[in-house]
Amino acid sequence: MSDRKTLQIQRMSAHPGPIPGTGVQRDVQVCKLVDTTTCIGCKACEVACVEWNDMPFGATTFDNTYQTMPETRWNFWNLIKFNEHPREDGTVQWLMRKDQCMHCADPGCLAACPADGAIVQYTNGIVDFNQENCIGCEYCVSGCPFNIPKLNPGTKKVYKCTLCSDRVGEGLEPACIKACPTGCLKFGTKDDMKFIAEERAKQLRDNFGMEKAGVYDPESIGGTHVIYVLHDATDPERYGGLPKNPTIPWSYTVWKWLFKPVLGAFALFGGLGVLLHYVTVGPRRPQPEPPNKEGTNGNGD
Amino acid sequence: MATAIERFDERARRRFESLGRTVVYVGELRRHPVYTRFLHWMVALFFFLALFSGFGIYLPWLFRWFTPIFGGGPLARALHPWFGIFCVFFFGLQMLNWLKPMMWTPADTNWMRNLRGIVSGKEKLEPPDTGFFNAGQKLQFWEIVIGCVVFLITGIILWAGARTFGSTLVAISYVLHDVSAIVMLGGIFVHIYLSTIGEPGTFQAMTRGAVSEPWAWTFHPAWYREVTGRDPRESYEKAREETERAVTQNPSESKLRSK
Amino acid sequence: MTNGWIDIKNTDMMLIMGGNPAENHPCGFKWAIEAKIQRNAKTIVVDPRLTRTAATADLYLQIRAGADIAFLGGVINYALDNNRIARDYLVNYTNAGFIIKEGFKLPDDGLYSGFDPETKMYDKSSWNYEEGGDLSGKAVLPTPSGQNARATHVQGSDTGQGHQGASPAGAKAGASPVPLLPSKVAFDLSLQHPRCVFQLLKKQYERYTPEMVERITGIPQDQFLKAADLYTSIRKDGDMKKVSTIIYAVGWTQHSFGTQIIRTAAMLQMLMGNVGRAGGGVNALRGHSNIQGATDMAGVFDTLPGYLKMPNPNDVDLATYLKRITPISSKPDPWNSFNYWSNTPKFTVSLLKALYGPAATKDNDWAFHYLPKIDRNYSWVNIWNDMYEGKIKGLFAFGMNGVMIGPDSTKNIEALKKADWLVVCEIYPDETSEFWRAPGISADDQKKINTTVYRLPGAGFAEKDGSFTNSARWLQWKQIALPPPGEARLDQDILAMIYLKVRELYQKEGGKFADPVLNATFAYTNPYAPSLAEVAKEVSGKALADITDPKTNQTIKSGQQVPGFAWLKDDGTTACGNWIYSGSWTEAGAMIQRRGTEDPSGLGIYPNWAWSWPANRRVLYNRASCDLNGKPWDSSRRQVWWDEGKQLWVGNDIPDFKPDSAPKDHMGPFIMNPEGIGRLFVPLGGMADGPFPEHYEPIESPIANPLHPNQSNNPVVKKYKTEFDKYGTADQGFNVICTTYRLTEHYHYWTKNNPMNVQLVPEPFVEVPAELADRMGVHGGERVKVTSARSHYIAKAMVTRRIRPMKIDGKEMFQIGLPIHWGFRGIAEDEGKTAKTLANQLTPTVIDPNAFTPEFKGFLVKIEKA
Amino acid sequence: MELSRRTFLKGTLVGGVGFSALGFDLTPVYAQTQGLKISRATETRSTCPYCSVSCGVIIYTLGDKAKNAIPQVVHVEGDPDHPINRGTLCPKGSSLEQDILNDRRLLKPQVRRPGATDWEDISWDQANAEIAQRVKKTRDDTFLEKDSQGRTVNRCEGIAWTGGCTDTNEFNYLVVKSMRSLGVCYLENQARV
Repeated sequence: MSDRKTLQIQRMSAHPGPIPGTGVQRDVQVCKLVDTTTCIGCKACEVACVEWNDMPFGATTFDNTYQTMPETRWNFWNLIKFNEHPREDGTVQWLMRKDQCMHCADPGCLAACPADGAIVQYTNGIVDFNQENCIGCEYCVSGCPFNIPKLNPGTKKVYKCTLCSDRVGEGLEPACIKACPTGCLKFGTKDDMKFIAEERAKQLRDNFGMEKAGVYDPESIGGTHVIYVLHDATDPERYGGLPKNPTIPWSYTVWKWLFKPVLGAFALFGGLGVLLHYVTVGPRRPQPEPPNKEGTNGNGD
Repeated sequence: MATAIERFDERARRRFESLGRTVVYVGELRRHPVYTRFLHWMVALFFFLALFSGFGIYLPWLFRWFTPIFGGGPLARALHPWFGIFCVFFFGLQMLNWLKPMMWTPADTNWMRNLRGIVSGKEKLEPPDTGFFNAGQKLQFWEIVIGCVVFLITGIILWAGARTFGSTLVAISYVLHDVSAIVMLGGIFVHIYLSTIGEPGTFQAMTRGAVSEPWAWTFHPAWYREVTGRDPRESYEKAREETERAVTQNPSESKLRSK
Repeated sequence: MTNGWIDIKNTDMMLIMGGNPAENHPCGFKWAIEAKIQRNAKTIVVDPRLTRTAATADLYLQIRAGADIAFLGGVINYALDNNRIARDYLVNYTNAGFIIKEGFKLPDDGLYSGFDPETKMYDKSSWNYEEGGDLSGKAVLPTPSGQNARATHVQGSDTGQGHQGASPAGAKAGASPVPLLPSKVAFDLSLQHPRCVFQLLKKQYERYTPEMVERITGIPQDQFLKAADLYTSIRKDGDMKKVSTIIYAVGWTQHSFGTQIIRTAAMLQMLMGNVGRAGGGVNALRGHSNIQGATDMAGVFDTLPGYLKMPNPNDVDLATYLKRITPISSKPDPWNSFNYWSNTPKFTVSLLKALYGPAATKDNDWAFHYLPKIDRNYSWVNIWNDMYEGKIKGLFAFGMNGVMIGPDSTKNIEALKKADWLVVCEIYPDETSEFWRAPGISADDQKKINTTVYRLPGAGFAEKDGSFTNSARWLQWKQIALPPPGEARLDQDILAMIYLKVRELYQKEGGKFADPVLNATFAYTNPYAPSLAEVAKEVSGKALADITDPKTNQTIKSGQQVPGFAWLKDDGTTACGNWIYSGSWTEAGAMIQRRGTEDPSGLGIYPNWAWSWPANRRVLYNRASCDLNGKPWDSSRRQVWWDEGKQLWVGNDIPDFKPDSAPKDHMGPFIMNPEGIGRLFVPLGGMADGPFPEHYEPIESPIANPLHPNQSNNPVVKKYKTEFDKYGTADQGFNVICTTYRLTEHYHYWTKNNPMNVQLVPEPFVEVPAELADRMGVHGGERVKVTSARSHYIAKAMVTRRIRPMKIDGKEMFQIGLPIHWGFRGIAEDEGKTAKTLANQLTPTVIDPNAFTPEFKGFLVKIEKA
Repeated sequence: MELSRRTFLKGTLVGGVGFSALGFDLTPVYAQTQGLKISRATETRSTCPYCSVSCGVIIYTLGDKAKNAIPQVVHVEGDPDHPINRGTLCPKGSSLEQDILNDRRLLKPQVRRPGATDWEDISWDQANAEIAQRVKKTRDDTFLEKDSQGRTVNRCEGIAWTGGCTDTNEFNYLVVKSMRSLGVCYLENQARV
């Protein structure tokens, strides 16, 4: 049987050995482009996601906004964030941004995850959760700079956008991409998306008077496989808390791959130490002990 | 404050004493009352539950095999905080129970100076001013106290998660929680060793609650003096002479008695 | 739509007004986005709210609901003042140069000439062209009167596209001879004659100054000028290369002057030469999957299929009827007019043959007498009014939730209480079928309601085949995916079952005028389960005898499908259920099932995908995309052109024109008008309320019309008179302007049954400007009560800065908006999460005098904390 | 539900619990190997019933049309060939699966009798017989052959028809044919409003 698989793995959470998919097969880097300047907040992507993934419906309540819910849920991976941004002239700019897993090149969730193989990154860049290996510790939740993974309290496992890895693995585009009515969502290779995004940003600067238009593809996490075109790239925070410089707490990497094993070994050495003590020095008994057979320095009995 | 705690502990001890028994045979001393023993084993139980469920979270690739005991990784993860809470709860009671005997004294400083001799086995007897607990025990006790505080705070932060406390705090807590566990784990190895094969005769202190007089004058001479009124050194010398005499008369008998 | 969905991508400029396509037609709106990206097209959105469409706009203006004519009139004024007009187009393709009769008066006081305050109707005889010849440069000469002109017949309402358009029902009985259009129209191609349409138009709209626009619309002058400048910038110095489009929806139609708003837009597009061109046109975005088809197929009282007019009692026989409804061309003598409606008799007789088959014979006037003859308004609001007054005993509601739709839902519920029977065919439990247990009707009250209600489970879209006609006039067939659930049946089976049972009763028992009931053709293979494919073939038309085209000698054998409406005959040898759909299912197969994905021109024409009426033409009046010589105005967007070699009109689209009429013949591109040209001025009976649009206030308005305070409202609009028909004023405390709309997450009253959509927007809400909320002390999420003169509505407040306070005629005013999607049956409703009030309980019973559409937009309310 | 579709290669998954204690290179996760949930479902091309854009939709139904498989919708997605929507759908079109498969659907004919406070079930035959009789009676009672001026009008003014927005052209034609033949004048449709 060939090693050929639709999606090969290049990174795996908390996995100590070599990763099975590295270097065995060529692959393109896939990428989702979200042009917030042509997003109409219609939520087709939200529905397409729930429908494709057959996720159960949940209750929502009116919260003085068009936004479906405050943040993504374990069964709602894709959420348009609506923000009314006041302009200087008193008018309002109504911003809509599709919020979902960014499929970071350097995923914080994967860095934080202690469970072997629960989070993987395929060679095409998709970051996927394998719930079978997930232990529900939610470290990924804190490791994610975008507040994306969410725990299902029923199964006690964490879920998030898969970038429709099942569809992409079969050569299809993700469900949200396909549905998007205005084409503000696009899907292709990272290079192509980057090119289209930069062209669009330039068009916005040159022809639509948006001097600050730009592309969001944060370097601080090695870039993402979901990139945005923003009206104002200098202030991504206004789009419902898109971090300007997303970071992964260093402690995850250092702790997990350096101190964890070292200190673990240290604890084991504690066990080893007492064993050696017993073997070399021997137990301390209540005194007086019975005298040795042959003086004080012998071998017991 | 202290008196309130004492009153509380005293009541608890009396109550537990009426539920269980501590039999002290001739030649033995009452070491730990039922209440103390109960708390100890509760702490031990939940500590190990927390420890083993925690292993599955700490390094799943290595300790995944622990998790089926708890019904799989996610359930282990879900139970772990509860184990921790109970462990800390019982240890908290133990702490109140032991607050006084665990206070640091000049004798403990003295004990620490002799540490090398004690560990190497050269000093057969502990320093004569070693009381109910020696400095090593006290150190471990206070390490556990600190550890429990760290566990509790970081554990709650981890439990509530990044959405309540922010990911930075969670990330820091994650490290502290693990460090605390590692340190405590190291201590537990020593504790178990010393309370079992490392110092024979100790284990019964936490089971039956009584220890032999030789154990007492060997490891906690000051306590021996306190409860018997006798001088530990004298008692030891007397016993040694008796033993030697017995060996010359009947070598096979001496073994039984020393136990 | 004159154009099509994909065609929007060809535009350079969009004015989106009276519609919210991003929310209500998201997948069509992609082509607007495409124009932005591919052509740097600009978007201007004018709406009472900052909608999701407005969020993507280059320029957004907040307008007062119902002030649209003032805005558009202002833009017309701006275009005229700044020479942003298409002069050649105007002169040759519109009636700009036509001379209007003496005696015609512009509405400086709010009234055109001929108003009769008694009947509240116009005598339109002065709204006519002057008969005569070329008066170019002879402006001062007196013109002969048109009294003894050779008479032609009145051409009715807008005929091209047929959206919601219809003329008022029949002429008044026994009135004096109907005035007619002159066959030779006097004209002045220099556009200087003081009574030429162009000069009248200028005079009409020079009153719509930026100051006046600001007073009426609430749009500050500088913003208005910015928009007017931007929109007309494509016609700077008369350059014809660029093109702009106007996109609208029910935000325009649902007013007591709705048709006139659309006419204003059409006039602006004519002035700028945008009609007929790729990326141009006036584009109505219809709100439902097949209301275009329903209009085409005469699902409305005043037409027969293919926009043939309903007969009236004066049409004593077919000849009289045909004489009345068949127009004769009316144009400047040197020009030509195709006057396609001259074929009306062929379409009519073919329709009668399709309806009544062998029972329609030459001897019985093709069974013309089978058709009911109407002489009054039987439209939507009248159904409920007349049912309330006891005239209507039984109602069929097939997929139509009249209680929710309103207007004044309370009145509709009261009307249903008075009916004997109601037959509802639905797929979900709806408010209409359960009107008898609407909120507020106790069990005791229910016992007093004697209406028998049958609720029949129908089939959903996926369970039926058949065709829909989209907004771009494309007919597309859909396939059956699965059978209906449970005992539910296909709608056509239910209709056939009932109809054939009634026929059976007439056969057995006889009854009043049983002939049409007995003789309507129902000769489908299984009449009880009519195959929609067979029906579609009947609609497209077939030959009943061998017919031969004398020009080509091509013969269609008896029984064969006809290739198109050009083959229809008025001698009974063809049968066609709807002439404009003729050619949709030919001998070559179902054109409406075609799936050709090629688009050679790149203009988004897709000539082999499905089929569009008429004759698969994708852009109407596309002759106007070329200059007088037949060359496209823009060589990069070539739709059709004159091929000198072939002596034919050819192109990427099918020419909507007489194919062999050479440019030198000067045939007008607007072939459905008897003049052949576009009407800036609508003569005679075309419009009920004026040949030019004039701004009138909504029936419920907070101000007196600044143009003419003494004639504030549309003078021909009549109010209804039952005790439920109440109209509020600002004096009574109704001082907030309210508008209703749909959300992109919901579809009318269906998706309240869909858990997915309910999750997206779970509860009803009212959009309230933040400043108003502050004044009321209301925070977002708190309940508010909105009260109109008719009823109240309770929902949570959405406090937003996307609607801002406005200055209307100097007074500060607020607008609020409410989505219409919640009733008293639905997921949220049944879970008790809503107040079970209906948005349309608030709306007034008043209708547009031309299209009879109710005024759902821009009525008055008061709002308070609930 | 999530896992059922994204099943990973089981053979190498977790290489056995016992061994994992020893640890390394257990290659617990490979690539996906299972196909799409719709890969063998029946595809039917249809048109979205909501707005007038007329998006092409593909309805995926259970089974391959074998006689014993009862079709039920499993997924709905845009038709990528359709020139207008090119595979896209709005939030309403995207949720069409729940419109077709919906537990609120009406499944039986019902009647509400005069004065009743609830529905009762009725057979199709009974409903049809009653409706037809009412139609005939109403028509015969209200039919106007000549107006006050003696002109033939042949109007049935006691019956009104209101048609829905999603009725097909063919259905609408049958409505015109049957209702106009009955003489119905109050013939209206969602198209008006």
